[in-house]
Amino acid sequence: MQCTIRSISPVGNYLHLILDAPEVDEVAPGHFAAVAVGGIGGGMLLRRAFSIHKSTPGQTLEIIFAAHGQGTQWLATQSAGDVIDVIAPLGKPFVLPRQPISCVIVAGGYGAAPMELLARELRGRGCRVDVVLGAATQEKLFGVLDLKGVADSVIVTTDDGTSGVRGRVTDVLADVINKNKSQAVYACGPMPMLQAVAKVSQDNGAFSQCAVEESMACGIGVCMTCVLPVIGDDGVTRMSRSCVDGPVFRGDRVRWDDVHTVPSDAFGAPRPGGH
Amino acid sequence: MQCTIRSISPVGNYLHLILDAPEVDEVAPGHFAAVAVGGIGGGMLLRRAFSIHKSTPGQTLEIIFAAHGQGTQWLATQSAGDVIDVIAPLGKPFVLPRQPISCVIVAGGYGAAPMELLARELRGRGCRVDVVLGAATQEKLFGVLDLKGVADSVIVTTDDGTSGVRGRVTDVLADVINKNKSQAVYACGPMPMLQAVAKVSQDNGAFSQCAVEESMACGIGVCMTCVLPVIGDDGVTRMSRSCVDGPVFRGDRVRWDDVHTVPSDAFGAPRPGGH
Amino acid sequence: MSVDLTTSLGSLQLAAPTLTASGCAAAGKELAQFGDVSTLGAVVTKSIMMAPRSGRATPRMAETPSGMLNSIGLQGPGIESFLENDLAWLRANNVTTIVSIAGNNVDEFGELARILAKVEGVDGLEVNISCPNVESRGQVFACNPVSAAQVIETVRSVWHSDAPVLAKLSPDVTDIVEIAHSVVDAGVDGVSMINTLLGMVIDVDQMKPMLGGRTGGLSGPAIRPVAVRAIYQVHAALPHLPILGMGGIRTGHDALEFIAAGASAVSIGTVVFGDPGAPWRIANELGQELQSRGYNSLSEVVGLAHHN
Amino acid sequence: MSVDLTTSLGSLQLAAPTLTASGCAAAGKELAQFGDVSTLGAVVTKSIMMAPRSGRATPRMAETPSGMLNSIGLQGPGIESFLENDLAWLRANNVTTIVSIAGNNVDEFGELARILAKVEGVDGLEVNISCPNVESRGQVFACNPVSAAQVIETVRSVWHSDAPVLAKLSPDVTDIVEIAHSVVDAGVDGVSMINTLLGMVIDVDQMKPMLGGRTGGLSGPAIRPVAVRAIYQVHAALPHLPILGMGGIRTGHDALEFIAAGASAVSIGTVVFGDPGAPWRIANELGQELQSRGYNSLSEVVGLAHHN
Ligand SMILES: Cc1cc2nc3c(=O)[nH]c(=O)nc-3n(C[C@H](O)[C@H](O)[C@H](O)COP(=O)(O)OP(=O)(O)OC[C@H]3O[C@@H](n4cnc5c(N)ncnc54)[C@H](O)[C@@H]3O)c2cc1C
Ligand SMILES: Cc1cc2nc3c(=O)[nH]c(=O)nc-3n(C[C@H](O)[C@H](O)[C@H](O)COP(=O)(O)OP(=O)(O)OC[C@H]3O[C@@H](n4cnc5c(N)ncnc54)[C@H](O)[C@@H]3O)c2cc1C
Ligand SMILES: Cc1cc2nc3c(=O)[nH]c(=O)nc-3n(C[C@H](O)[C@H](O)[C@H](O)COP(=O)(O)O)c2cc1C
Ligand SMILES: Cc1cc2nc3c(=O)[nH]c(=O)nc-3n(C[C@H](O)[C@H](O)[C@H](O)COP(=O)(O)O)c2cc1C
Ligand code: FES
Ligand code: FES
Repeated sequence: MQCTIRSISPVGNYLHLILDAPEVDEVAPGHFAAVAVGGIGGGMLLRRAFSIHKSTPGQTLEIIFAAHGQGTQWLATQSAGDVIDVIAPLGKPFVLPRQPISCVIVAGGYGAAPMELLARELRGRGCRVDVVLGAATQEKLFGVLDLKGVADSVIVTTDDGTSGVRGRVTDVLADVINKNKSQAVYACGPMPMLQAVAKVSQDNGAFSQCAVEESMACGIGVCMTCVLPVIGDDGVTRMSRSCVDGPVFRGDRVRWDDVHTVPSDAFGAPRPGGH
Repeated sequence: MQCTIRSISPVGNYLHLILDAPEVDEVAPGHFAAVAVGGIGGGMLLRRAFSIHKSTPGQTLEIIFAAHGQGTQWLATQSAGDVIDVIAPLGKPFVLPRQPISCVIVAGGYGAAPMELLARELRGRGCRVDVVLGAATQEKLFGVLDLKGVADSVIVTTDDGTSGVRGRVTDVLADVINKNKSQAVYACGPMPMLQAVAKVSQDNGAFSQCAVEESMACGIGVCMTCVLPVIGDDGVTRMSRSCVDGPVFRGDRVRWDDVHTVPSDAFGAPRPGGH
Repeated sequence: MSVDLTTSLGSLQLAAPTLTASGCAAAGKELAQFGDVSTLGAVVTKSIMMAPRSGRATPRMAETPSGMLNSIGLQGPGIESFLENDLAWLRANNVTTIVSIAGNNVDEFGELARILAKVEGVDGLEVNISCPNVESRGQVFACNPVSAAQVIETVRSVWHSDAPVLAKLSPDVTDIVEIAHSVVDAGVDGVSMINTLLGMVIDVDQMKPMLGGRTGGLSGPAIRPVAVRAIYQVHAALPHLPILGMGGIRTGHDALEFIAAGASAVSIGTVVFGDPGAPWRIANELGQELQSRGYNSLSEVVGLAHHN
Repeated sequence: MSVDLTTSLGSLQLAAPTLTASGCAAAGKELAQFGDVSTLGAVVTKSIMMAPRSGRATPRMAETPSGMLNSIGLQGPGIESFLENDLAWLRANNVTTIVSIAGNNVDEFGELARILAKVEGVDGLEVNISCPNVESRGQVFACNPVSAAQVIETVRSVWHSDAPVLAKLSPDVTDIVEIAHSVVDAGVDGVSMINTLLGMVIDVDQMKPMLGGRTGGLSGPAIRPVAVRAIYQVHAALPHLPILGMGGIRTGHDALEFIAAGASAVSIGTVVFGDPGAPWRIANELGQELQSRGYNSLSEVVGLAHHN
């Protein structure tokens, strides 16, 4: 889908991209968009994946991104009126509760991008929503004000103490869960954060859903690059594709310690003596 | 050299690019500029060569180009304020006469780009300057009005007759030479045109200089891709580099029929029975 | 008048000239949201092995200039599940299907061929000999004319089907024509070329190879000139051998290069990752490229660059 | 405190880690307008042959995705003129010089080495065995361990100089480690790798190969993962063998990959065409990459990716 850029503007250390996207209908929180980068004669074949920040069905799509490596640096040089190629929405979004339960949203850095949308959905279902946002430093926080406008409470943490509580999101998470009797935790951010969030949630009796970030080549389930070990309903660990089976997984199902490896008990794992 | 684009605007089928080029001093007619294309993460390694159309020393550099393949198409998407990387001036320019002789300038399509500058130099030396400009069709003509402002006469030819005389530049060249007793012919354009111009000039007693267009990888004399068979002062044919030994060569020294081959009498040519 | 884009690989007639490359479209299902998979020349499935296989540790890919490295390690469900789920889906959707097989040793290739020869819906077999031979110090079958031929002979001996058998060749050899000759002598109906080139990217922060599998396969437009050269060489040596060409095809213009070099059809691989509609787009573009040059059919162009 | 970027190739001490790649900087003179050539690790000259040589017909190049093909065909003035003009200029300008030689047959390599062993100003010899052997049906010397070793033995037997002899290896082989072993056994002091990969582009308008020489050598960032892999493999097998690495290096970050894989120094080739100042820029960038990671010297990083 060819999307014209409506605007691209800095927010803290990130860029906020608003795209014309007449072909995109409903987007659920946790869906991602895959953006082609590099333009004419470009040497970058693979799309870049970004959580969808917001969307107006049939009209716009928004993402928040960090100019990081070559592809996102290229994206940062684009301006209003330029046209980029986008596939969206992709992936399995967060699963929303049927009951009006008490929820916590936890996000690190640009992991907050999809969380305003999620908070609105949860509130729309009558859920209580408490938010914990963290980042290394103030400029890398995203969405604090927006989430304050939706959530029942927002706590901010930064590693360097430049905003909110000095420390990590997981330093405050247990308290938030216990204080609000939260039953579900929704998380998006770096993998080590997700691992810690999943553990704290479980330790405190809450169910967690984590949107993981694995390097993806295709984003549509055909290449098998984006896998991580996830335990299925049958108790068997499979190398699951984060692009189509995720990016949202149950926190208690991801084998966090074994990410980037193939656990020896995984389905189809090499056996001693060869395959 | 990083050059900011001042403006990029269409002229007929071409684009006129004006660059800030504070580092460029004197430019002589026939010099070329080598422009890097593709930008961040780009897959195009090689620069594109363009005749320098005009320059204001220490200030600007101008080129006229056709959006043709991938690199020039990319260049066409750039806009004022964008920064491109340029090496200039390169190559050996046209050799100017010491005497105020009668000259003809012949150009095909964007081959006219360097010719206004040349015409001014020649007029500045007291030369008579007659011009023949040709193209396949009217939109592919360049520089007609500008050259009319400088030259003693301008004749236009188009293959399809949409402007001026229907036909080729060489259909009128002999007449121009004879009428004006021209001693020197300066030419720039497609190789077949140059070949014909060189012949007509020689047949009519004029000395010709032709700016050739050979595919170049480096543009600075290190790679040996841009060669063509040229007869030296010693009568020996060598595979000469058009980027540093040219792009301007004497029309009577280029072995036009043998371009794209290695003539068997060229210096270092394969001998029967191996090298 | 539109150009006739039908073609064939040995006895297999193809309604369209573009196929998916093995490992770049899984078993076709995921592409269905981007186009009608039954209108492709064929789906070439991800190489299937006897047993389920988890593949290698991640990271499994690294983007490289105009290309990528992958070290998937043939993750797959094993032949049984493949027949039940993947092949069943392909049959139900009328998809022309070329099944790619890979074995750890010669016998496994034979076993897979024996099983596949008996089932419906297998329109062709692509034998991926570009995988390591665990019995021969991990050397890749396709890198040795003898082991390449052994695999093909074994497959051929149990392949009681009319569907063509293609050998998938690796470019990582001194003389690809020698390998082509050996698999032809062993009885293949055609060859698929090229598989990926062995490559490596180093993560200089962690100071170790970036991929979990250390080395990986280089694919994409970066390797296209190597693919065209290999196809040109093999077609020159074996002009009647059907070739399924692949390696960095991005546009119809690229596809035309492969056809002119000697391929009868092309597979689209890595480019699908960036543009899932590419197999259909490229077929259209190829039609236009042929038409604008005044050709009436794809078949008249196969190998044409050898005649000028 | 700045990083120590000095390095060595066998007995040759290099003041800087970046060299020019053979054929990509002529004999250095043309680069002088872009930087001080004497501050480069060395200039590796365009491969010189005994006789003057016109090279191949044009077109001699085709741009490809993140790379290019060339079929220059070793155009050059012959050894006599080279000594008189090119080497004289290099000496006069205090340029560390590695002379690359190429022969049509084994004897010619010996002849060239005999001549060069006697002259001043040759700091190293790079033996380009990646050219066709006219005595052996045009097969490239470097594609066969026996002919590769023959060339090196012949060169070695007349090389009465302390300057190191490097063999330039081709990646177009099934097993590059085997070739490396054979040239080491024949007496090289180090290897340069990689030369270009054989490739082809077809001009689909003229329906024939685009290059005058039909096939050409693929270079540039497109091939970088192949180069890194080859260097990694050879360093793993022969950890004490000095390696001059090349193949698509564009930045200091790329150069660091090569060093980490096992190269002691790097040559900058194709990238010079787009950025003539690249050899100097990349040396600077390499220093910064090392510094930002806390290393004090280049030498401590050579081969480091093998230890993690
Ligand atoms: C589901 C999902 C959602 C994401 N949401 C966001 C977001 O909202 N905002 C944001 O800034 N970033 C997000 N990311 C990360 C973003 O995709 C990477 O930062 C980006 O791909 C890096 O590209 P590059 O051009 O900067 O780096 P390069 O180094 O040029 O990338 C090279 C290749 O590696 C892949 N890659 C590199 N880093 C990552 C990474 N961290 N995660 C995944 N792939 C990577 C790239 O996609 C590309 O294929 C998300 C990633 C995933 C998987
Ligand atoms: C000395 C000189 C002066 C020139 N002056 C002008 C000018 O004033 N205006 C203008 O529009 N064009 C000019 N050209 C031609 C211009 O360089 C090519 O049109 C351009 O390089 C094509 O690039 P592309 O990206 O469109 O094509 P691509 O097909 O992407 O080019 C691929 C490669 O081939 C080379 N190449 C392709 N076509 C040509 C060609 N015709 N000549 C040389 N190299 C080619 C490119 O430089 C590039 O390296 C000049 C060429 C030379 C050598
Ligand atoms: C992620 C990935 C997985 C692949 N898996 C297989 C495979 O299972 N079997 C196989 O024969 N080839 C496999 N290939 C190779 C492709 O089929 C193809 O031969 C190669 O990538 C070159 O084509 P391309 O440049 O168009 O991708 C794979 C390639 C990629 C990129
Ligand atoms: C135009 C050109 C000419 C070359 N000529 C030679 C040569 O004469 N001798 C040689 O050993 N290698 C030659 N090479 C190969 C390079 O030295 C280098 O090994 C190869 O291009 C890979 O490095 P790169 O990708 O940085 O260019 C040439 C390469 C190019 C592009
Ligand atoms: S990214 Fe290709 S399967 Fe997930
Ligand atoms: S373009 Fe490289 S020598 Fe002329």
